[in-house]
Amino acid sequence: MPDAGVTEWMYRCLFRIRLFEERIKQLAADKAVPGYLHTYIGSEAIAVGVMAALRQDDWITSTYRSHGHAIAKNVDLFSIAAEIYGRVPGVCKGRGGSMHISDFDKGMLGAFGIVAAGPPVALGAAVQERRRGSDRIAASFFGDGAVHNGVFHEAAGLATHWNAPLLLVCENNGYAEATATDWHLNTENVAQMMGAYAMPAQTVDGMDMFTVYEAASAAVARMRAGGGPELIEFVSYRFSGQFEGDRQDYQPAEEIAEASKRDPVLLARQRAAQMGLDEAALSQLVAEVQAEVDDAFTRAEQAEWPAPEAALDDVYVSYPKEQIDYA
Amino acid sequence: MPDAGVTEWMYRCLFRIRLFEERIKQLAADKAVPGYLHTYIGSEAIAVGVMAALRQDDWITSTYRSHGHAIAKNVDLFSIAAEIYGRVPGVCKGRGGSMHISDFDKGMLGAFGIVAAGPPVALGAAVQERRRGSDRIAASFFGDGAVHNGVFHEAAGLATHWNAPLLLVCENNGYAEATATDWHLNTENVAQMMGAYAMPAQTVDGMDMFTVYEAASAAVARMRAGGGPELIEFVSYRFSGQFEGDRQDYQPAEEIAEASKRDPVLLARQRAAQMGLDEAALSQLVAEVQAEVDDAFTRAEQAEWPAPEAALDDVYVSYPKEQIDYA
Amino acid sequence: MRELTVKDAINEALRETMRADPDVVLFGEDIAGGQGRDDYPGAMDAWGGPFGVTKGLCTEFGRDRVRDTTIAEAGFFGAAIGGAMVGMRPVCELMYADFAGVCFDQMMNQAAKMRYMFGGKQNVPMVMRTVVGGGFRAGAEHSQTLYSLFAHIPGLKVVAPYSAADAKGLLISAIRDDDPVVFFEHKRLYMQKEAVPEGAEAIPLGRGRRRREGGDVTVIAVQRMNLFAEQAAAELERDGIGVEIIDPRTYAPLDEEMILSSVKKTGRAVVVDESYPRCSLAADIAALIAEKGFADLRAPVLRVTAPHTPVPFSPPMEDYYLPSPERIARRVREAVEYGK
Amino acid sequence: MRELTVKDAINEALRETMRADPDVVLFGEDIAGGQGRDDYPGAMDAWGGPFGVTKGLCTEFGRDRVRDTTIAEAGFFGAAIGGAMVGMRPVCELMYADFAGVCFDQMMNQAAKMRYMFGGKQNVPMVMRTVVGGGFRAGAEHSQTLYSLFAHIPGLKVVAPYSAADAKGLLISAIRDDDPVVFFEHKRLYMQKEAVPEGAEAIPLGRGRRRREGGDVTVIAVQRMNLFAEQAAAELERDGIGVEIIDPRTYAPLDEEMILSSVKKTGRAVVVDESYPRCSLAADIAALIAEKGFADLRAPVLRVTAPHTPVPFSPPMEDYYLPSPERIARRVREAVEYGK
Ligand SMILES: Cc1ncc(C[n+]2csc(CCOP(=O)(O)OP(=O)(O)O)c2C)c(N)n1
Ligand SMILES: Cc1ncc(C[n+]2csc(CCOP(=O)(O)OP(=O)(O)O)c2C)c(N)n1
Ligand SMILES: [Mg+2]
Ligand SMILES: [Mg+2]
Repeated sequence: MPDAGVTEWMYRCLFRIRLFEERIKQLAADKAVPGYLHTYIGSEAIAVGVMAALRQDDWITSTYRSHGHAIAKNVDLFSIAAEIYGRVPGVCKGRGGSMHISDFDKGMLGAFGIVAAGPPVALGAAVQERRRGSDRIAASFFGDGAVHNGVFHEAAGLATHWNAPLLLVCENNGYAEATATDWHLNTENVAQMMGAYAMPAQTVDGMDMFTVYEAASAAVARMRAGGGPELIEFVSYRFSGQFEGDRQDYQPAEEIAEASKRDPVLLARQRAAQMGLDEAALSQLVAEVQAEVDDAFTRAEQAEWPAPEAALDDVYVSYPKEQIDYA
Repeated sequence: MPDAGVTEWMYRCLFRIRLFEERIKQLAADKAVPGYLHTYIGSEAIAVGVMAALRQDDWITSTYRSHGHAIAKNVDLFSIAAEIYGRVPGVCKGRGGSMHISDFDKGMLGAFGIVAAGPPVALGAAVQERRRGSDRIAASFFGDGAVHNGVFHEAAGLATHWNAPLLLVCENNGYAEATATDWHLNTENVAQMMGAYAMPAQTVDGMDMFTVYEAASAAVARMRAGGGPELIEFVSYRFSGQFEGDRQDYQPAEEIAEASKRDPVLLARQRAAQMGLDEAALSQLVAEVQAEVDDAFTRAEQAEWPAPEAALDDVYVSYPKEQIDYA
Repeated sequence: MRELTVKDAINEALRETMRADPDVVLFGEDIAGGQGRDDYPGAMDAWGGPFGVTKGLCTEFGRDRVRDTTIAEAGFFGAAIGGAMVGMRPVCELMYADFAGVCFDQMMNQAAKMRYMFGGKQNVPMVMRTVVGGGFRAGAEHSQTLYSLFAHIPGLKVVAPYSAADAKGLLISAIRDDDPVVFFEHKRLYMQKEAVPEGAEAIPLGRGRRRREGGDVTVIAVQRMNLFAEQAAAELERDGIGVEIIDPRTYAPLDEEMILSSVKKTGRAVVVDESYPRCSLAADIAALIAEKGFADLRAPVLRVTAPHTPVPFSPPMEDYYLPSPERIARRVREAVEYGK
Repeated sequence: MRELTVKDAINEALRETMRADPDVVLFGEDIAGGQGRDDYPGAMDAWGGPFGVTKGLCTEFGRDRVRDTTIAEAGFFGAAIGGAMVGMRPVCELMYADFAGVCFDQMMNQAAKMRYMFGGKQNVPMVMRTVVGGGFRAGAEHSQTLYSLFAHIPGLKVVAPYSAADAKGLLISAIRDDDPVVFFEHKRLYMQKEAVPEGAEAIPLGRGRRRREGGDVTVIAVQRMNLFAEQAAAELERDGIGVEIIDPRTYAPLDEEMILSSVKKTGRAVVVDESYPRCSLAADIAALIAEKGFADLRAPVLRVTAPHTPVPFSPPMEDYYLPSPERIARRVREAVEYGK
């Protein structure tokens, strides 16, 4: 079980993600922000539990569904909101947007728009850290749909081969876009697939952040001690659509209702007392987080727009400027 | 067990491949033919046994190591030899060469230079045949090294998903180029990997052509009756180098000696009597095949060279000629 | 004639060819949607792809012919190629052209080369449909055009329609064509309307469309750039500059004759392509003019393209990044004023 | 100065940079060879890649730094990218450029875009080494050049040396460079010799090399085409035609100044590239000249490229397919006679 400090961080983080994403849904409905928006609602416990088991200096890769991972990696809420708005103080200077929220300084290698692009990248970081003698590990977050992509298999095979400290975090949220996971998988679950790589793998509840934390901590401890890769499939549910605007016509109402009974926020609230957070403490924490989120968005909304010409920066470390700008 | 007719064809075919490839090795040593040459020596029983279990109108995909598959698919020896020489009567009109021996009219979809390119192509043919109500199946031949490539995994996953009549024939010949299979596999064998796709799979001796035939026949029968995909890993040995010119410095002498005791031709000879072929009949058959092979190469060597401008043909079914030729 | 959006025109082209030929089969991710929930009303065809282009086809033709796939592009593109050789006419959707890198080998080394490499005995009559283009605030991995990656490869045909009628007629040709065809759809054009003929009227590949007559400068515009070229031309006309706009529509083969004869008339050419500048269609067409139209040229062959950078997300940067009517007009004026 | 083959020059560049920097790590298939048989004498370094270019490096630096991989290009290229961001300087071998399609996403969407897309905080200092070129009777899937697929993508640097000294000096720069670099090696040039300086002398990326002075026509030759251009130039000289040969050596960035100043002098340009013609480097460079060098042009910008077909296997067809000194000479004469 996490100590008091970690526990409090986990609660804060869980609400940060949920309240942040609820604001995003509102902004999407109001068409107040540009671009595609993929919210993390339903999988918060995964990012929170795994990140609590990792150190700030461990590496992760994320996906187009990147808000939750970034928040749990302690990327400042304002810089995430500002990025989604496409403003200068955005974590990517407004060049990435919602699908690419990634802060290298906080241990994020990238947030990829290409399904399954992350695992090999995280693998490489894990290999380099180990060959240098560091005990940093790398965790790659990806969805249930990504396991059909060849790149995932290549990364898994090489990870075993190189005994790399790579934690493969599969977020099984029940759907890959408008396709049900129980239909797209050939196996009972994702964990069963890893026999192909002689890789330890397990399927774990992804709704309770403490269960996630326990499973991730055990794997991380093994890796810090020189162990190799492991896959953990965390089972959650995608309460929102694939992206904001998806009408979810294919998600049965009963299914959603059933899943809501184990909503990660609900479960966390139920365990709060047992974890040493009484009603008062919890509502105070939630109020603080709400204020934090409100402040982040208020400032983001007012943050300055990038200069058009900023589109020409940061392509290369060094390159003749006149061969970038053809205007 | 195959009937007498099939048995005789199998012996003929086995010797056709072996004697053909021995000639190729000679020509390579003499630098008498252009291009890369990958011989099939050591895996003949696989092509022979599988093709004996297939019908002429079933589809296959091959690789850069294509001679044996083409011969076993009853592609005329002369047209194969002529292709290797780059001559007009070559099966690909001299456009493909040794790595791309493929005769569509004989049921070959292609012989690919890209590792693991074949399985998805064979899969598509299998899907189309079944949706049309035909009982034709498709078999894809590939090596042990190919199982690490993502495309192989994507094809395997889709094959199960579509319950396609696809026979995945893994030729485990002990090496992927200069890399030993016992090193590159993460699992005991390739068959173990297929749990990831809930696909039936087995590891079978690939040196005895009748054992191969039995295993393949059972799988084919299942598929003709509406069954789905299956992988069979046939264990053989690569007696030649990866390609002609490879000095094989990494293949221990004892290992080669050990494997030679189960050379597919040796085993076939040992079983000849039991299969109803006495000494005389066998040596007569071998003599006939030798004559066939000699004749194929003699004619190929003398066959006409393509006109240089033939390089411009067959790119498209229809395209403006002046946009092909920029000379 | 009734007007249709580009999106509906494409849907109609698919529907009509599928009715006519049972071997036309669609592959793609959520091109129908709802797989695994067919018993739930509204699940099937919930999507029709992210833009709803194929919506309704699964309801009419069923899951055998409208195949939602797993996220395994190399696998299902390879399968489409294999199917195509034995009688299928697959239409494969790559959800965004930006994903080309995960299945490029199938298009470059298999679809494009098999007929040639194996001696001309087999064809690969498949279509790859894919979505391109910026201006959607979709960022660096959902906004690229990448036309030239495919136009570079012999064995592929390349189509990139601008208008609804062209989209329908050219897609019909692409599906009926016996060669592999890459068919680009621009996400910012899906809602553009045009009068579209009923029925399966094919528009032959390899013929451009002169969208505007003019005597001073020829503007060759790639796909969505026709919209901006039109706006620039209208403004320039007020200053008495006559712009002739040519939409090549297909890029392999390319209607060289239409381009060159227009340049013969105007003596000036500006090529507009929202792609990256290097080795792009813009460079390809400019090089064609510099070689075969040189004698007619009275000014340098100018290009309007994106800068040599990935596509930025933030609106002010993306608007600056994409060619604009203003930039096109500026280049046209440059061409006209050259040497004066 | 001692002479080295291109192959040995590349091996030396790798060896010297690996000695200087323990974070330089090689990935590739059988770049050493013998994995799984290290106990067997002669197994390690049995290959050094199919052309022996990396031979001996594993014996000196060990399996941790010279990593034979499985046939999983997308996997190990992705890993190289991840490693590069956290301190590694990976040099990844793609055995033949023809295989680019199986790992193109890693180069196009990750290596090339990450620095930009994520706001400039991280770099991807990796090198992709790969083998290109025809004339080896290797057929349609082991002979392509494919330079332009990579030159099209902003974020990548592209190098394609012709000579041994250039190969060594440019590879040293590529490995030390903080951006992703695609380094093309031509299989038909590996045995070409040139005097090569000892020690780690870097040649900066982005600077061309004038290989021959001449006043009548500028020939811009890509990689191996410098050999043929030289032969053509020698023949043309006998007829009093002075050919200036420029080897750009790197294509992103491109030494535009050297090309344009030469064209300013000669007024005529022929671009020679053995690649497919459409959207190729030849088209790119021709378009550059037609735009920025137009005022100097006295003749059309001509190109000598392969035809728009895959690479055929059979020698007579492949010899016809590849640009030849004769075809280059013919084009140069065309340029000289133009307008006369
Ligand atoms: C290679 C590739 N193919 C397709 C897509 C389009 N796409 C984006 S998200 C997605 C579904 C992914 O589902 P899953 O892996 O379960 O992740 P989730 O969105 O549920 O978190 C698809 C198909 C893509 N981005 N990349
Ligand atoms: C995608 C790809 N990567 C690398 C290669 C180079 N290559 C050709 S054969 C080969 C080894 C294949 O080994 P295996 O699959 O065991 O087949 P075998 O040659 O032993 O029959 C490799 C790496 C290739 N052709 N394609
Ligand atoms: Mg999912
Ligand atoms: Mg093998």
